[in-house]
Amino acid sequence: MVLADYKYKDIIHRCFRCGYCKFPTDWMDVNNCPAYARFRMESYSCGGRLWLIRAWLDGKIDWTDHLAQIVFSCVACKNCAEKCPLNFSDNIVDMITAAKSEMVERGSIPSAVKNFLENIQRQGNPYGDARIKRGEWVEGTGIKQYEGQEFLYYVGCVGSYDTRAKETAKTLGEVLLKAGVSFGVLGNEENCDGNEVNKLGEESLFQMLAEENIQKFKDLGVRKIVTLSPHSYNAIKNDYPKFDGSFEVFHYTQLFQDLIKGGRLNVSGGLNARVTYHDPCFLGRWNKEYDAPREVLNAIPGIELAEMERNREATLCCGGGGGNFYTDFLGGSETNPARIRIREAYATGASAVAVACPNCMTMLEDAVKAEGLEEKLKIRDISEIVGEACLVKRD
Amino acid sequence: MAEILVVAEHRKQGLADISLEMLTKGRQLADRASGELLAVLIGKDVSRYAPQLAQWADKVLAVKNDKLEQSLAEPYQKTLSPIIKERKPKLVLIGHSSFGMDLAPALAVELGAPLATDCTNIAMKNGVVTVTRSIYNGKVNAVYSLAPSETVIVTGRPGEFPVEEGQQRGSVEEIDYPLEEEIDYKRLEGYIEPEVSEVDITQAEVLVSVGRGIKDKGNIEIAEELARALGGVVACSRPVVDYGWLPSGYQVGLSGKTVKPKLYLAIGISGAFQHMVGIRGSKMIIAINKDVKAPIFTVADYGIVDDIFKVVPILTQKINELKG
Amino acid sequence: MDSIYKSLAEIVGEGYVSNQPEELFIYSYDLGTTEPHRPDYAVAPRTTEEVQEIVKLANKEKIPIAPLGGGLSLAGLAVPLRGGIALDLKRMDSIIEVNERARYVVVECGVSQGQLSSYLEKHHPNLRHSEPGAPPQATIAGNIAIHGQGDLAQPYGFNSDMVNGLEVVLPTGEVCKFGSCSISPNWFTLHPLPDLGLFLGWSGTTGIITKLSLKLYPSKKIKGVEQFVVEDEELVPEIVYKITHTEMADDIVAFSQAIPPMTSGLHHINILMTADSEKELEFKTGLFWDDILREYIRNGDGGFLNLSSAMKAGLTRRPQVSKASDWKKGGGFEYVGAIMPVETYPECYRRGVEISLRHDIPYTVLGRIIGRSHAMMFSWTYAFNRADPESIRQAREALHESDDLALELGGTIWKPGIYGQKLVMERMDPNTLKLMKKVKELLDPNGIMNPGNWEVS
Amino acid sequence: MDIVVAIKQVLDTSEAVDVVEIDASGKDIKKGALISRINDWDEYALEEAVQLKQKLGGTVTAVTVGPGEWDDTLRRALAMGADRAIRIDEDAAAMDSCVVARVLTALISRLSYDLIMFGAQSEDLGSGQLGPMVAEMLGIPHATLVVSLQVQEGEARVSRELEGGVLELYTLKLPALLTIQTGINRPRYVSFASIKKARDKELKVMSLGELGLSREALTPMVKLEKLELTPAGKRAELISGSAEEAAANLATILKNSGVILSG
Repeated sequence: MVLADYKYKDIIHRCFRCGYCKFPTDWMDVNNCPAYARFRMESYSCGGRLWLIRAWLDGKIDWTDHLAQIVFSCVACKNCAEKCPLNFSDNIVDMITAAKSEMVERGSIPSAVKNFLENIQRQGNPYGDARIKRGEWVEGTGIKQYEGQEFLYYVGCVGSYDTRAKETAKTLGEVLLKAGVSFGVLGNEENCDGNEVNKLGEESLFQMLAEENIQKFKDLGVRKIVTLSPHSYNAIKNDYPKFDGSFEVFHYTQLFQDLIKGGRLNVSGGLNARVTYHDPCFLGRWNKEYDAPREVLNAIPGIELAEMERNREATLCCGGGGGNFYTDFLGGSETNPARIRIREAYATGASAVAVACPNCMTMLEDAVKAEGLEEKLKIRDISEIVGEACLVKRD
Repeated sequence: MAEILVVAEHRKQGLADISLEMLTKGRQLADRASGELLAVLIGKDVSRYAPQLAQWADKVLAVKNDKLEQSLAEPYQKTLSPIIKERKPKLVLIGHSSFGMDLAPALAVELGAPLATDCTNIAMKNGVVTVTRSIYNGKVNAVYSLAPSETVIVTGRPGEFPVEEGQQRGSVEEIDYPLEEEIDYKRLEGYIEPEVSEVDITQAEVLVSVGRGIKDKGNIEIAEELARALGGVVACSRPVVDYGWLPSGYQVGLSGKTVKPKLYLAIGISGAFQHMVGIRGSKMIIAINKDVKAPIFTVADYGIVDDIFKVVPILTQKINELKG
Repeated sequence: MDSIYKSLAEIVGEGYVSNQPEELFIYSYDLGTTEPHRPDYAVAPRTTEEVQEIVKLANKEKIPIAPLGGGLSLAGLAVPLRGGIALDLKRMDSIIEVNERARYVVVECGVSQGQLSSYLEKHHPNLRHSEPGAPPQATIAGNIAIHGQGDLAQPYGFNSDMVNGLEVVLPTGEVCKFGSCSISPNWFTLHPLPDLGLFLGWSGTTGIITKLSLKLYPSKKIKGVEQFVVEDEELVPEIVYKITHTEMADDIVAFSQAIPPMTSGLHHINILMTADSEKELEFKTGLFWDDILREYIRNGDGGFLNLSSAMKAGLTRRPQVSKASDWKKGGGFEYVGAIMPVETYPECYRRGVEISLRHDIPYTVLGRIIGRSHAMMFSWTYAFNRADPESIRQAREALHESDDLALELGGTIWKPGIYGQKLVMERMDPNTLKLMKKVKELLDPNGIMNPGNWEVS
Repeated sequence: MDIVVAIKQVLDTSEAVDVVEIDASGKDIKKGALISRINDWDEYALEEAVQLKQKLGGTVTAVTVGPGEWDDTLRRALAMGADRAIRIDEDAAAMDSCVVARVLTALISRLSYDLIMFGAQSEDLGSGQLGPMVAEMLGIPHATLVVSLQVQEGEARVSRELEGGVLELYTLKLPALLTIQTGINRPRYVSFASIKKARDKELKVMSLGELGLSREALTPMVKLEKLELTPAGKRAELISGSAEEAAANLATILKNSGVILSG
């Protein structure tokens, strides 16, 4: 593809590189773009990336591994789109994703991304673990296979395979059982939701995954879906309708909010802790859900919610988006955004970081260890905090 | 009476270990079948090696060819096929080396002989040769039988047949290279020795070695940190070099370097045999890999079955704590 | 491997040096119309010591260094005209000290305007600095290195007049401190030591500013704004004169622009005020409505716009990126900012409109008052389409014509690009020029600091 | 420049997948959970061929001997840039290398070729025999374990990888056959769209008969007797517990073994 065929050829040069995209809402820190925070070279800022993409499509620079690294180091956290003052801001992430797509089509992508996508093509998960192991986490729980219950509990790849996130998936299931929610899971029948595949620019693979999933959901008569991961939530809510798959989809924190309001989820067990909450990009900036998780936490007696300097629209991404929880282009340094975030969380004096996303969970867990703070700062998924408040202290 | 022919292979630095391994195995088979063991060697001043071969072989056939600095497939094939056709050995043993891989299949076709390659075990019962091969990434052993015929050819996997000193005092017959015509369709242009990397992994006492499981160049950092904590250096298995994550100088294994450190810590290495061959000399081997069935655990002294990205950073930190 | 690259990597660490095409491409451009020039290395140091090592290396190897803050000068001042090292200083971003009582802040050179504003707002709500009308990533040091001005220019002058102390790495690698900080831990004044003003306004050709102390000013609780509009540009200077006489305004900006068409040709004079109480604000506002500008309203020469609270909020909000950057749907604009006598406003406006028309660019002119009408920074802004070379050429010509104009009208050019620098030096008195040359040669014997700029032939 | 690349489809038994089981016959593994994919080495061979074609022009033909399911892999080859694909519809599992070599030789001798490429070995069986056998049958020169390749004036300059990372440099007259070692290039990613696009490229299926061969005439000389899972043999002492516990214990072991010197 040449520039003339590029979907955003008429706007990509309109980036002035004024740099607003690097900042949080209040400009307190130039580091709110995860890739720029990590590398601190203009090439890794959103504006730099756009200029490089244009130069590449325009034949001014050649494709290199390094260029691919720069393009794929965008973790689609959407901070740029949020902060850009110009009127094409909504398209910024799309402009970068379109460039990823072009590299995907040419087949020249970083090997980590190649492995990620091939693993999904083969095994339906980025890790390349066997499909038939997807449902293993269910073992030993009372969680049932989906067969027409009210909700389909869609777990996603990270919750199904990552050792730590599997515990979260379990706990969430147990809380839902405890609350008497009628739900089931797909187990080995579940397939990748494709959110990351989409953000990595592998459009046709995403379409295939979406269409297969939609068909499966329809065949099983699924109407309502509750997801563990905001990434799944985003794909099913915002992208599946394009493939004629409209379902009533909730992130579990939204469901919790209703259950607590409706008195079906009793968190009066309480829990004494000062907790800070890390907004996941695919719940916050992508879907504007900032309140449900906070309301759930505030509903638990004894929990004191301490906000980090950068929160809500201004949140610093953990770096786990756009497949980077696997490809990890931002790792290997103390400027790894996840580690910056942990230091910010620690500064609030909280004893735990509440997360609402398995990707954030794994990224921040690694970061808290890298910072040597695992004794002082726990990474807890909201489902686990709620679980402790309602499961542990049984009547 | 059964004759076993071992094709000896020599490199600049001398006889290839694999040839001694094949001779050892050949000797055992010959004794059991009360047969004769013949070793064939072709090249420049081969007489130099003949006595060594004669420790195992009943007879050494040393074919002198001054053009041949070290073993090459074509001249060997041209020399061997008439010899084999004439002597009809029951079994021809060749090492499954870069040389053997080039030679054996073509030779087998020329002779119309059954061929089994890369064998981890070889047996000969009343004239029938059966072999064991390790397949499906080392997860399965397969036993094959070779159809009875004048001659069968088997290549053996390096490192599977431990060398035992030979007690033989075989005779040596030197002959001149029979064919003089140039092989014009395939010219040898020379050799390139491996690039010397900044760190010499063969000299390191502690090696932290990464494999495919490290997933990306950027992640090698965690291994470097661990290596630093242990006062060692980083090494790697083949895929890491294939992906361009580390220069080839860091590669351990058959096509890389053979290492003998005090501690070999394998991170995300499944343990293909090509790799394992290179680490046998290690005093202690520790493997961290999420696949409990990874072959690396069959050579490791200790193992952790878990996600390397979880374990390694903690391990580094614990070690630094212990160092105080 | 490239030995210079290696040494740079040893100084700042592998991650913060690059000689790869991608970084070299990005650092070869600034945001204006200047032709790109490729550096050989991009380097992002973290400490003064690292900067020293880099400068020493550059001297040894005789390679140029082009220092870079926010990279927003637009005039190409951070473009590595002779290649060498593009030195991105944005990692040096610590706010070292705020002295509440003596009202100053000590910052590293990479601290951005946005970062400082937001820091003061959070931690020292009674203090503010003079914030330029630039995007938040513009740096404090970059701004004073080019004699920038901000939204307190009218009461207090140029930002470079607000400097209380400097730490500079000389082109030969030594570190020098200037002001009270050179003899005590306090950074509260630049005077009365012998004046060595060798760095302000030199656009990074005489050294690299690594730390500086900047004066802070009272930040009052409420912001107010009034917008007075006149049709006749001839009235603007005297109106400004009268407003400044009150000493009640913070920032005074007169502007006129082609977009939106309905207000094209009108002159808007923004009067920004701050106060600690509604009462104080009412008093100030009243002063302008009822006394100072009353006659103009009576004679029908002009009047105050009735600003909705939303509009007021918009006008008092921190600077946003100029929408002019996208008027050509092309993400580019550059302006000539000249320091002019206020009375030249009418001529600056009329001739600016002509130049814009000639080059088919919607005109945008603006005068920000510096001091009590002592001067104004008058900007002729030209939007262009980055994707259209012809449009860039047009803008470049318009800019050169504006440089010529500024000098023709008896002004001086602020942060001139190469073309403007030539014009200025052509007119400069020969002895001053000689001294500039001597100073430059003395400080930078190998000519490595941002070469191409302020070069006396 | 006409290039023929012989490829095969294998079951992914790599480390992530620890579900290899022997089936009832005792002579094969259970396909059940396992995913099929192109043999790793063959992917490098294909990439090399496609890059060569993009440089010098000509055609790339991917050939294989295998059952219908293997068309997936051929489609993938077409998506990578092969111009056409031919599958000989036979179950290669019932053959030995020599027989497969004879079938491929019969096929390739009917095609036009300057260069023939094989993967140096297969992931599943790894005997590495096919290439040199086919070369011998066609009577053309061959080189195995090729890690670099340049083609000019009817010659191929290659380097072979020997033990210890030593490279052996050869010039071969074309036509020649090369077996390709991993790492010679970086195989491109094959996007889902490109696989779809490749659907209209020619994928020809042929029978032994069409090659003038018959099963009867193709008796294998090497016979599979039995399969068994690799016995655990010497196993590492596995350190159990959470990542933290395991790491801590290992650190202690290292200290006790004197590898860590406190200081």
